[in-house]
Amino acid sequence: MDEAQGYVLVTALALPLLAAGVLLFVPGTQKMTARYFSAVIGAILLGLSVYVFLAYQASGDPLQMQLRWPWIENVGFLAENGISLHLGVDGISALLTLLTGVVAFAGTLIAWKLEYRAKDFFILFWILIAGVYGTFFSLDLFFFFFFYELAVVPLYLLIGIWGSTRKEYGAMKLTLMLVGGSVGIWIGIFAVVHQAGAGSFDLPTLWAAGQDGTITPDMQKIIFPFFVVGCGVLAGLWPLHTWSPDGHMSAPTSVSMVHAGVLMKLGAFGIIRLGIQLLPDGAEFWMPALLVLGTIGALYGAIAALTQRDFKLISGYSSVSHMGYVLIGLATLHEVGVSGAALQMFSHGVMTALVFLLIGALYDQAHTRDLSDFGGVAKVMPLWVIAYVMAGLANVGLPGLSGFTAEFHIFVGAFRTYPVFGGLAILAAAIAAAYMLRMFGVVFFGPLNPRWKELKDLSPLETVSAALLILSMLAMGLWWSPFTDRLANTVTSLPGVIS
Amino acid sequence: MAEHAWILAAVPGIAFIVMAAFGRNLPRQGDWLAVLCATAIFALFFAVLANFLNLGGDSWPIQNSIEWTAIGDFELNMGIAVDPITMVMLAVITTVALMVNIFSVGYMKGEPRYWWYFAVLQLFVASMLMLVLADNLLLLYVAWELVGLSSFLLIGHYWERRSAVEAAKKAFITTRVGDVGLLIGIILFWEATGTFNILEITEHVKNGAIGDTRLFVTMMFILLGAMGKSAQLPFHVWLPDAMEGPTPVSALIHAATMVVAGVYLVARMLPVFELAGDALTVVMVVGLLTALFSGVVAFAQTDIKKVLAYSTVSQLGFMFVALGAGYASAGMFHLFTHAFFKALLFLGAGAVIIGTHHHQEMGQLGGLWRKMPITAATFLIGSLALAGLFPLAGFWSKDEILHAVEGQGTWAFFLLSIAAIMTAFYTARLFIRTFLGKPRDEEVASHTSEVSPVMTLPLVFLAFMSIVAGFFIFHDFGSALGFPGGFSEFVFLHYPSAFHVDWGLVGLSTVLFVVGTFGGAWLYWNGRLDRSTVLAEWQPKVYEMVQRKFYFDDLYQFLIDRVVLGFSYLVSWFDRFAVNDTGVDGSATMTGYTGFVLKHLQTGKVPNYAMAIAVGVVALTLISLAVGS
Amino acid sequence: MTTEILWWIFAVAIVAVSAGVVFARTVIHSAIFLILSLAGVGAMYLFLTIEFIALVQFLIYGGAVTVLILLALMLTRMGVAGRPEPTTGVQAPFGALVAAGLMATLIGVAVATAWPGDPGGNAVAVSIKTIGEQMFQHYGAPFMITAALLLVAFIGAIVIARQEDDD
Amino acid sequence: MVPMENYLILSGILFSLGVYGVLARRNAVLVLMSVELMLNAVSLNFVAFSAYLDPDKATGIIFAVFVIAVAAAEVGLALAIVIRLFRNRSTANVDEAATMRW
Repeated sequence: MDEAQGYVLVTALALPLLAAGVLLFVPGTQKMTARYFSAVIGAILLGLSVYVFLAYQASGDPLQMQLRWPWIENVGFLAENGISLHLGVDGISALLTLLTGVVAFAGTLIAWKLEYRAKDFFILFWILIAGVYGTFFSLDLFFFFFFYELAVVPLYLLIGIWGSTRKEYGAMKLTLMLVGGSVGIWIGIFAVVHQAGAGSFDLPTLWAAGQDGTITPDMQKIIFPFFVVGCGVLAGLWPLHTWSPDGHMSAPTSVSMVHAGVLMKLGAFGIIRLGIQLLPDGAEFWMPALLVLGTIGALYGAIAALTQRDFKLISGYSSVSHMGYVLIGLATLHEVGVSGAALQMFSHGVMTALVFLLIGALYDQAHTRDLSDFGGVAKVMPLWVIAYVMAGLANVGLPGLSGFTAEFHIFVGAFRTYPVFGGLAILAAAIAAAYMLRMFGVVFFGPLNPRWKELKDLSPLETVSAALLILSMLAMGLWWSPFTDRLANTVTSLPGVIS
Repeated sequence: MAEHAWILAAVPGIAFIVMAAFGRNLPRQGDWLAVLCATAIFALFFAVLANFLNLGGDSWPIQNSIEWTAIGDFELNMGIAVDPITMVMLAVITTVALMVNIFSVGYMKGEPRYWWYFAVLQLFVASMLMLVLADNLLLLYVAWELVGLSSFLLIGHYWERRSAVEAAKKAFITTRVGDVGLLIGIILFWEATGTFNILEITEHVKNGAIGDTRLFVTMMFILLGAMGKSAQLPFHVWLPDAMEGPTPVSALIHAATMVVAGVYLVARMLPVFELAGDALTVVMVVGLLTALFSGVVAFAQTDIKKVLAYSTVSQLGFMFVALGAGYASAGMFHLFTHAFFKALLFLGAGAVIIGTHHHQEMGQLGGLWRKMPITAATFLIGSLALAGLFPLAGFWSKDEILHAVEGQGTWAFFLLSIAAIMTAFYTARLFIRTFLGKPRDEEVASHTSEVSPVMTLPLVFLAFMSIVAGFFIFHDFGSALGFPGGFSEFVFLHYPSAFHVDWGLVGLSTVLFVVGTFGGAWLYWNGRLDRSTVLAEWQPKVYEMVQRKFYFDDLYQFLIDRVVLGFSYLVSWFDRFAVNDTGVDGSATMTGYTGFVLKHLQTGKVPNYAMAIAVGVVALTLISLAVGS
Repeated sequence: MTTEILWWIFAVAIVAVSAGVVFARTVIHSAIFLILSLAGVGAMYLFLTIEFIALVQFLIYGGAVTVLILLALMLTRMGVAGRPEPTTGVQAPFGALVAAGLMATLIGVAVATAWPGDPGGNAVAVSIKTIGEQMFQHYGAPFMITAALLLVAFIGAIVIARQEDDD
Repeated sequence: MVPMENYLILSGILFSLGVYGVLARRNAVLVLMSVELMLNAVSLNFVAFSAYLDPDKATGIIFAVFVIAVAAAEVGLALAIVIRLFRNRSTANVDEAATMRW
């Protein structure tokens, strides 16, 4: 059964790559073919993701659906299982798999209206998605890094070619920062594999080495910052976050969705996989520092968002703020806090994807993102406003939407371990209300600016896409246990996580 | 039935979903569905009440909960707990909700987004019922936020008006600041006791689970939440502005139900407050200050809804004072009676607004008595109840509060008496200026007419309740209706106490009423303003201060504009220039510059390269020799 | 004994003409010195009793290469006489320094190293048969590849040096 | 009875002279000639080693043959380049051919 389910993971991983390969042979003029094809692939992936999430058993071994295809072993310094395509999911990656499925499908639908080189866009898009799935599924350090990079690299082209405002700058900055972070990870990977001395990149083997002290605590303390800074760049760790506002500002809509929705989570996921699980002693030593950075990020992002004038900058800073919550949750090393971090990854993923979708829908018509240009948009775009309000309220942490579920767990964990920082985090949530409502007031309400009389509401495709994301937010907000149950076992089995 | 009281919340919840999805397409935009829903929960309430009383005091509170989520040791249950305090709240909510729903059919006729208004109204009712039914603080917080959201949506109903949007925003953010405190308090409780269940928390605290200082701090955080929601000083600023919403909304949310959630919360947690050192004193001081402050500000308001709003803030202060004195029954009783007569007053104001075609400045009204007799009569009853005329509802509950405060030292009693005089004073002013005298604006008066029965009916019903609600305090009245006795024998903290009329206090209350009312009447009778402008002319600075609400709004505006936003600009600037331009782009520039410098090593001349190679060969050879030997 | 004296004479001569190659002011002189130097090295091979290599040296270097160099010199003559140009570049002093250092190193290494075998004795005559067997049996493939390389190089040289129509 | 060190020292001197020529002289043809000197020094070294230390296999001798062959190819190509350079730039000075830079 487990093995058979492993093939589901292989399928989810291979399908986007296959799609990219097939699209190569579709003529660039056949845009509709590329779109329909991509939509079908997206739908299948969504189905597979939902299956992975639902089929994940809340009880039993946290690692499920494992599958191992050896690649290189017993060569040179590599012993048995040296490098193997070892796939599997735990509670956290199951949740993030679901997130990827949802956001990728929504993004595909949004990319529908792209006219310029649509086929090429989808090729890169699917490569990126394959990288994301691969990172979540990989239980082998080599492939983990391989897929991590595979997800990052297409971004440069996606933003550089299809982006808007200062796209070269944004793309270049983003790519350089992320690749710079990868260097740190790469160094850390070699240090860990060397220290573990098992001649294997297999993650469970390495985890065991990290936990039984084969990788000495001193060494862990040295290696840990390499991983955390490397992954932290992608996770929007303050002060390495500045690619986020600019990157988001220049990225095309569906890339923003996938990027803010899913890619940023790769960073936080990396901190769990490589930091907490691989280097428990290092994690214990460094987590207070991460907590401080996370809290600064949460407050800083929220405060900076208060006075931004551009939609995307608000969302960019709000992402910094929310990813700050994720880091706080992880840094608590408390079972509820870490669960909260995982929930927040999902919550922020769908929420921010929705926000970028909506910003894109507006920008495509209005060609400006300056808040003060708008006013009374609710009159002409009611659906759009409702969706945006939902996203904003989730952002603010209103109960009944996913944001509250996640933030509540983070706060509880933080209060158990570092009450003062918990209080500061809650304060950031209050500031979030201020910047969200400010934007609502300026843009959605008030008298209608006659310049925007002609704005059209969400198209059917956008509506479907937005509805899917809102549904996800509501699901997590209203019914917690399917999510928390799946996380509980995994989180309690993480080394160093207290109750 | 009582253990399934959650149905009460479920019904309007479902109604909300249906109306939000299809309301626009239903016949009459679904207002009948709203009224039907309100009637259903009104009826269901009586079923619950009957069952509750049948089960008897030994089985209270009636609880029913399910496991919600669990992570390791962290378990969370969701459920309901029904006790007398809850029953009082249910009575208030269901009754006022029904009245307001009916009234709204008339009031909102022809307004934009008619269906949406009713849908959100149902959302509010559902969340408010959830709030009072919750057996744990987390569910309470969830409902707490949802009522805040409904309030936000309803205040901003006329979102084409900039002022409405601003008011909605202000309400949401101000209460949110309090909510931060509440959430911190809730988590601190969990931290100490490992549970969110209110009864279990109480037990744990009684067993000394939390140290003294810590408990006090926790209770202050909880109180912060209550103050935010109940618009206590210094969080009161949002409530007067919330009058931008449709008037029935003001009646339901900003007079009868949502704003008393803070009072409810304190009453609910009163056993814990009692153990928390000086926490109750803080509650009392906050209540007193609020009661006095808003009583004064109400003098200078000219908008009838604003007067009522400050009056509400003031009366909420009264309730806090009662709770601060440790008398849950007094506070809850005032909450109970106040809900009826204040809802009546607001609906009456709504009727005036409709009758005069959207005029609510007292300067343009006056003499409405003749044009709108039913409204005027019911408004008078409400005013008298508010001012505390024997034996209307407000009299008995205010009497209870004075009685409660009696034991707390003379200063509190004295100050509260002054607040009571002020209540009577501004109420008299409001009624006289609106309904008596000659019309000040003929234009307005000529269009004025009595409102339709769909609006007067709720007024009459509420007027009736304003008269009789006070009698619940009597043992015989309660027993006759099947209660264990009078109000304070039904709702109590430690032990039931039957009510006895204290004629001395009754006399004092009456004196307070008379002084206040006649003071107001003397100043404003017959539409004259000469006496009342004396103060303004005598001390213009003081008058302006009162009129500007003691500069609270200006102060907050300054804080937000200069301090908060200024800090935000600073952070944004720092992010752009220090972090991004200097840190990130700077390192890129450094790399580029290093390359610019180093590129000069690349001369393009072959001999130079050859030289480098030769030097390298020699150096490497020497090094390897040195290392080798 | 005679051999040794002869060897020393040749050695000094080779060093002298080689120095002439790099220090001579005119290129033609350098070229002539180079021919002498190459011939001297060929003589050294004879001292080592390896006539085959000596022969190769005379044929290829003494013949082909020097002819090529002389041709190149003729084709690249700086026409205008009297244009006084320095024959050495600016980095000549450093070059001398480095070369001197290198020389010291090489000689030091040559002297200081304890060589295996019998470096003190006479050079052993290597028969041409051995060379032939080694070259065509053991190193057959590299030999052919070298042939191909030469072919390619000369074709390349032709292509590069060819007078194009448009210049 | 010439010891092997003598050959090595001679080869070292030749090589160093060649290096000096490459580094110091401006004329491209002369640089080439210096390179030839260096190659000769190396060949001499190989042959000396072969003759003294490893006469049975003659590896050094074979190597010298290859060196000579490659040197011939190199001279041919290099001179072609020099001629080309001279034709394009009217100079055979190596330090004037400096386009291979930023």
